[in-house]
Amino acid sequence: MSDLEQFRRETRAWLETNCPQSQREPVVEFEDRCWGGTKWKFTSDDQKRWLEVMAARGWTAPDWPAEYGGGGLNKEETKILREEMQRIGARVPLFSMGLSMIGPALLKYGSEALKRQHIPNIVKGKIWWCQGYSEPNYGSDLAGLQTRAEDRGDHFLVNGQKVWTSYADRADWMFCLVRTDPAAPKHAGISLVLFDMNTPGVTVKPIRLISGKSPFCETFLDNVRVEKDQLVGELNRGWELATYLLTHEREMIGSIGQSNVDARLYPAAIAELGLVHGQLADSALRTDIARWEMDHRAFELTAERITDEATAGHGVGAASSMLKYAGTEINKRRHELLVAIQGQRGLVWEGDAYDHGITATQWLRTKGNSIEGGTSEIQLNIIAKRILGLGRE
Amino acid sequence: MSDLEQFRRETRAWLETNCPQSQREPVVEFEDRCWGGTKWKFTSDDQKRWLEVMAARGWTAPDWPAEYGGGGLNKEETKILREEMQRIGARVPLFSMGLSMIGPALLKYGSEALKRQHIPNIVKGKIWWCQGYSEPNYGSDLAGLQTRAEDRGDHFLVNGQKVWTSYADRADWMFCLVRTDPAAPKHAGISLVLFDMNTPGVTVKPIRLISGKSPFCETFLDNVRVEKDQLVGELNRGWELATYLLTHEREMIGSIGQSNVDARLYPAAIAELGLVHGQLADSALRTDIARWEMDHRAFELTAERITDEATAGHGVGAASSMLKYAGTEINKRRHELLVAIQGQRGLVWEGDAYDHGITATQWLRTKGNSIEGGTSEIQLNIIAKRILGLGRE
Amino acid sequence: MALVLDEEQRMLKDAAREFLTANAPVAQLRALRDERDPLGYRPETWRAMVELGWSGVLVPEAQGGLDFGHVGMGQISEEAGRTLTASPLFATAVLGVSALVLAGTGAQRAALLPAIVAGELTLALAFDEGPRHDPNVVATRLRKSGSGWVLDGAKAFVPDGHSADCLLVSARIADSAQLALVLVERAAPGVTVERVVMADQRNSANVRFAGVAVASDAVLGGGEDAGAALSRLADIGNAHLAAELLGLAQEVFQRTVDYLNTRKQFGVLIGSYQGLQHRAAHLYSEIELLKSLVLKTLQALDAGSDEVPVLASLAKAKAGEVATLATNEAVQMHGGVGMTDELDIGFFMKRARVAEQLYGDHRYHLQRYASLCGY
Amino acid sequence: MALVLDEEQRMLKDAAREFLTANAPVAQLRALRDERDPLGYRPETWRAMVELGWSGVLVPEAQGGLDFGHVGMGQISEEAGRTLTASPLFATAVLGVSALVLAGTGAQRAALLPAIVAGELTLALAFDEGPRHDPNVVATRLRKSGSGWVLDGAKAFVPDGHSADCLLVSARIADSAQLALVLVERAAPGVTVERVVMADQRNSANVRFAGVAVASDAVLGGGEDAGAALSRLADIGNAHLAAELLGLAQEVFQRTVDYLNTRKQFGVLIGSYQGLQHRAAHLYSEIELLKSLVLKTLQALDAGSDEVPVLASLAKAKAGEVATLATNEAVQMHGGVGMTDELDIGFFMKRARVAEQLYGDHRYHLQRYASLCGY
Repeated sequence: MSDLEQFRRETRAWLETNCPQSQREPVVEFEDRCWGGTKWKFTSDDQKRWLEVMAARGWTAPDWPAEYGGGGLNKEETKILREEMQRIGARVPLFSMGLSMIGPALLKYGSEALKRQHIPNIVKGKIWWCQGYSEPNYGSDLAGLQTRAEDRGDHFLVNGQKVWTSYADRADWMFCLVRTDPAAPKHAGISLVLFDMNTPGVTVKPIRLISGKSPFCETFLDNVRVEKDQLVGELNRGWELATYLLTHEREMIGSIGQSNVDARLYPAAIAELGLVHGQLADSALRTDIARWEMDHRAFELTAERITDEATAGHGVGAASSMLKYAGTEINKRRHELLVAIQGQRGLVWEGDAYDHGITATQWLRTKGNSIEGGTSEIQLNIIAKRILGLGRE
Repeated sequence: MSDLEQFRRETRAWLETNCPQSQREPVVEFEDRCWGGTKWKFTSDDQKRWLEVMAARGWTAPDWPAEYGGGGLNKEETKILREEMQRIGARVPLFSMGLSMIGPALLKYGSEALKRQHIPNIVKGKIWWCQGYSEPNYGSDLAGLQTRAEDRGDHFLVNGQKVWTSYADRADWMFCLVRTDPAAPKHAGISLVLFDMNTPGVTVKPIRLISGKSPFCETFLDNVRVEKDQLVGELNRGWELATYLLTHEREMIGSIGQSNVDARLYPAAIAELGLVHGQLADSALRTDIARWEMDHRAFELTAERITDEATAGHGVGAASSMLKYAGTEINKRRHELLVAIQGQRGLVWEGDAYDHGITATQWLRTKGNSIEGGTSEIQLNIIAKRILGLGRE
Repeated sequence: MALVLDEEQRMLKDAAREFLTANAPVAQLRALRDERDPLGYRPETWRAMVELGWSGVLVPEAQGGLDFGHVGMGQISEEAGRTLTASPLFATAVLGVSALVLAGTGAQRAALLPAIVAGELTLALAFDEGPRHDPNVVATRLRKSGSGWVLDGAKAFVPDGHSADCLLVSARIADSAQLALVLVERAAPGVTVERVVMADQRNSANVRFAGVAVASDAVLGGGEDAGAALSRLADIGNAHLAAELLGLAQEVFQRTVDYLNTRKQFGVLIGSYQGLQHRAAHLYSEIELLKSLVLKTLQALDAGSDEVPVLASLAKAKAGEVATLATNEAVQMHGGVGMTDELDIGFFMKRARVAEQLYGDHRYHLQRYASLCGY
Repeated sequence: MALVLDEEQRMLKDAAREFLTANAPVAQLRALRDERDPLGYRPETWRAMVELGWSGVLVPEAQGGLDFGHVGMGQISEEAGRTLTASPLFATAVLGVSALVLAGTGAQRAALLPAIVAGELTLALAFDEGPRHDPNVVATRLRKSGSGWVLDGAKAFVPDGHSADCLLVSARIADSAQLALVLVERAAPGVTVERVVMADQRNSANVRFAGVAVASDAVLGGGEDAGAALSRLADIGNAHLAAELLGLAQEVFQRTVDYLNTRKQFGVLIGSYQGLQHRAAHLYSEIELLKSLVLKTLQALDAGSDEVPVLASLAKAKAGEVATLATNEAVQMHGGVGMTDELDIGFFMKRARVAEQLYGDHRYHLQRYASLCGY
């Protein structure tokens, strides 16, 4: 038996023993997926135990180095672990921006001390991280950010305002882009720093969206003291990190359309409208649904193809912009169609009988997909310039 | 009886007497509509007679001043003449760029001598005019044109190349934009001049389009002598005239979709596909046709509304760009749908049994609608800047 | 007929804009929402509208109205679309009045129209029975009982259904193919009204009728088939919804253009980016096309033209598509702030979709148009 | 299965591009048109393709083929889409071979496939009977006559129908619901072939069969129902048309991008205008989506997956839409010169529409997809 077969067999057995039955149920509520952090309230002992046993093996971050608490698995082993988890429907034990964003950035750019301080806590789900990027007047033009970090010898003094910091009200720490050299060209004076959200001077105010309550906040930074050793990478070289992080975020948002177990629209449409002569009663809607399903399938396959091409070593770069653009536009169309399928019922805002307006709120929420993490226009600019080489004199 | 009622009665009687029956038949072939000029071959004695009797009254140009041979009618009378002609299905006796473009420009900007020289001939259909605007490297950027007109005392010496001069091979005279001051800013050094196509140095070469033979030509100007008295308006102020003429051209092209007597698509679709349960067999095509008919009707009504608003004295300016943009895009869609309705049959290129590929050639020809007379992109720029005021700092 | 407003219509439009902007701007709808107002509109705003004569724009002069026609009323609908004003205007002054004019007997009109004009009576048309418009589905039954009638059934998503004084209910007459329109007091025994809060924060209600007694004189037209009247009522509703959506699209577009001319990114106005310019110019063109269809449809209603059904469907279909595009572009071009509740943009988007769904979305009307043309 | 080409498939693709670019570029199609070539392709080009083994890519090794599968063949189809190469590749090497593999008896395969591999036999599938694809309409009849059969009927717009040596004709067996595929020599008595010159300058023909004698061994599969094989043949045809349209779209897009990076107006490259940039980037994204559907469909064919019908329809539908967009944008972005015959752009547009219409346009396939899914 090969090592990998051996690994699969052991993993399967271990999961069978250690994954509680309740953690094999599909995720329904937000809290069903553990985000960790000091303020996290476990929904059950099972959820807590599942996190702990997985974290103990480093399998919350299976391919991170074991020396910082990660699983230390190679690519093939990581894939096997994922497959075996999927086989039994195991929930991911931990889901966080620590794992998806700042963790990878720290591993790539962080000092040894920063890795030792933060990575083990990310793996164990001890700390909930949030991001401090956008500012009121600098959304698409992120590099124009104005939040100042003044050098005060052993620390920075940070002043400014961040918007769209998701879950800032539940987070423990922020990774935050700040301007450390106001005199430099705008891309050259930016740094990435980390600080505890309990630091005096940090105030958080939730943002209400058109879809209702949201995890997004405005975060006001008023003379916030940030220790020098919490600078990630080099001073004034934060834009490189920001780009790295944005690519990760783009991929996360672009894959929104993929996360649904069953994204097909036609079963709902049949249930709602019925068939006439074997066809959906509304033939125009039928065509629109079929066209959406065509594009959705094409998108899923494209995400798969690009991964496979990368694995095979001949992928194109900058694919994340295309995926982000296409994925979010397709997801917006999906929710427009869900509303159309349900008619007035899909536009109900309140009421037990109507699932508390979930169709309408989700529909409205998706409008932000093509704005957050770089607007569709920004992605199209990137494709036009970086991939197609347009407009270079 | 009011004067206008009297006019209507007399006009009706006169038309009844003077309009030959053959000239009341719908226009089918290109030659059914008389374009005039020295090379014109009348399709029949009727066509010739109809032109002559109408031109004698100035009714080829009913609202032009009588002193230059026009009809001298006021707005109401002109409208009545149009209505009475439509009532009996009378063809326009003359259709030309002389009437629609250079004539109005001469009346507005031309010297008294130029008017006396050219307007009566336009009214009588003696001269076929063509336009010399675009150049190989200056299409959208018309003002960049490079055809030079050198001042040689009593005349200009013109050198350069024009493209998209329609019917240059049949035309008698050209109205032509030339650069008379190469040192001036590009809009400031342009003039409009007139010359006989028989002048030595003028060479015409037809352009073949993707749709096959075309009326468009390249025109090469090689030391062409143009008399100074053939300058229209002031020297170096030709851009104003060009703009005036472009607006006229835009309106003409934008109204292409309107010229069809019956533009509805569904009768052809029913004939081709048949009905199932009372609906077109291809339900996706059915929706596309309905959407096209919606937009086409909306476009026709909009052209009507804008005319009515102008008549009522409270129209917006710059409507011609919107009409040109919308009209040409809608017409392109129309022909895509005609091909879709006919399937392979709509893509036949040759053959008696298939009407000599008329569906395919017309479809391909319409692709140029959104390019000629200012591209759709240029029209959108004009709307964005002039109507919406976008991008002004 | 020229496709322009006459002098009186223009004055009415200007007055409507002035009044609504000053007295019932989007902020009013926001306040109604934030206060979770149970009525869903401001009675004092409605009172002022009544004083301006708007409740009687479609009412014949004989019953104290202005008899100003649908083109006139349509200008108010359009302006109310700009301000997203919630009021009984649509349910009572457009649909309620039209139902009585189309289907009422002389006595019924004489009894009810003056009360509407005076602002003493509000109505709601209880028409559809499911979440998607389908005029063919009328399961609600009206059966003879003694000298009167009895009504049984249910209606869904009735605009103003929970606030109107009386409901105008479509029903099938038992043992016949005939349709009737009957007047039922909302508070009558056997009527159950459940308010549904919609995304656009307007009134909507599900209503059930269980053995509701209906007097003979409460059956519009005395029991003559109301099928044609109901069909025309839907056309009227759609014409005014199209007018409302036209106003809504123009307003949200104007706000977007203003934002493009204010907001800077990368050191320049975002309105200077050609990518956005072309989309804005396209949307402008779409709105211009819609304007013409709406005006033509309103004129056709006043002229009693045969083209009303075709035009109403074209206008509503185009209105639905244009308002969807306008609101989607508005959020996208506003970027992050467009997603916040703090800005009004979201209110336009929510109202646009509800108004589109009411009495048929663009797909429904494109298909209805095709069917009307025989294909 | 990973959505990437394996090493062999990549090599085949590279070789195909190299050969076609050098030996059968768009200029060849232009020359065939200008010369009004009666055959419609260059025999020497086909001969060279045969020597490269392309006629046998789908032929089992037992019959002398490469047995390289649809993914391999699809790479050639895609590259031939880039160069718009006219040849018997599609009608003979894709459809003809597939028909024999799917429906032929052992003896038929043994007799015919080696001849195809050797370039000695060309075929044409005579399938549709009207200008729009409709597999349900098969009025052509095959009836028993002595020891053989007799064929009567007509087929429309048969690709290569006027040049192929033999026609593969679908027919309904008289007095049954069963379908058959029969092999008929083009020159056989009773066969009338009328060439139709299409906009894309490819071969197409209307063919009539009047009492054509068909020997027993010319009926594929000996008369077993060919319904399933015909359905799969259409899927195969559509998969390769989708691959061809993918190649076409990529090539015309690349030419457009090159033009945007070359042509100046108002003193700057037109590719620097964001309005055009965003449209080009959108088209890029669409082409990427199409790529994945095409590859997945070709893989499904090789794997004999149940998903073949669904995927073939999705791929063809998307290919039709993307190629239409790509060619429309190409002409528009090239401006005036894009309208001239001097540039090749028009050839791409013409071929795109004909290939889309063949075996169903995007509307047909969206609806077929919905029906296959049960809605």
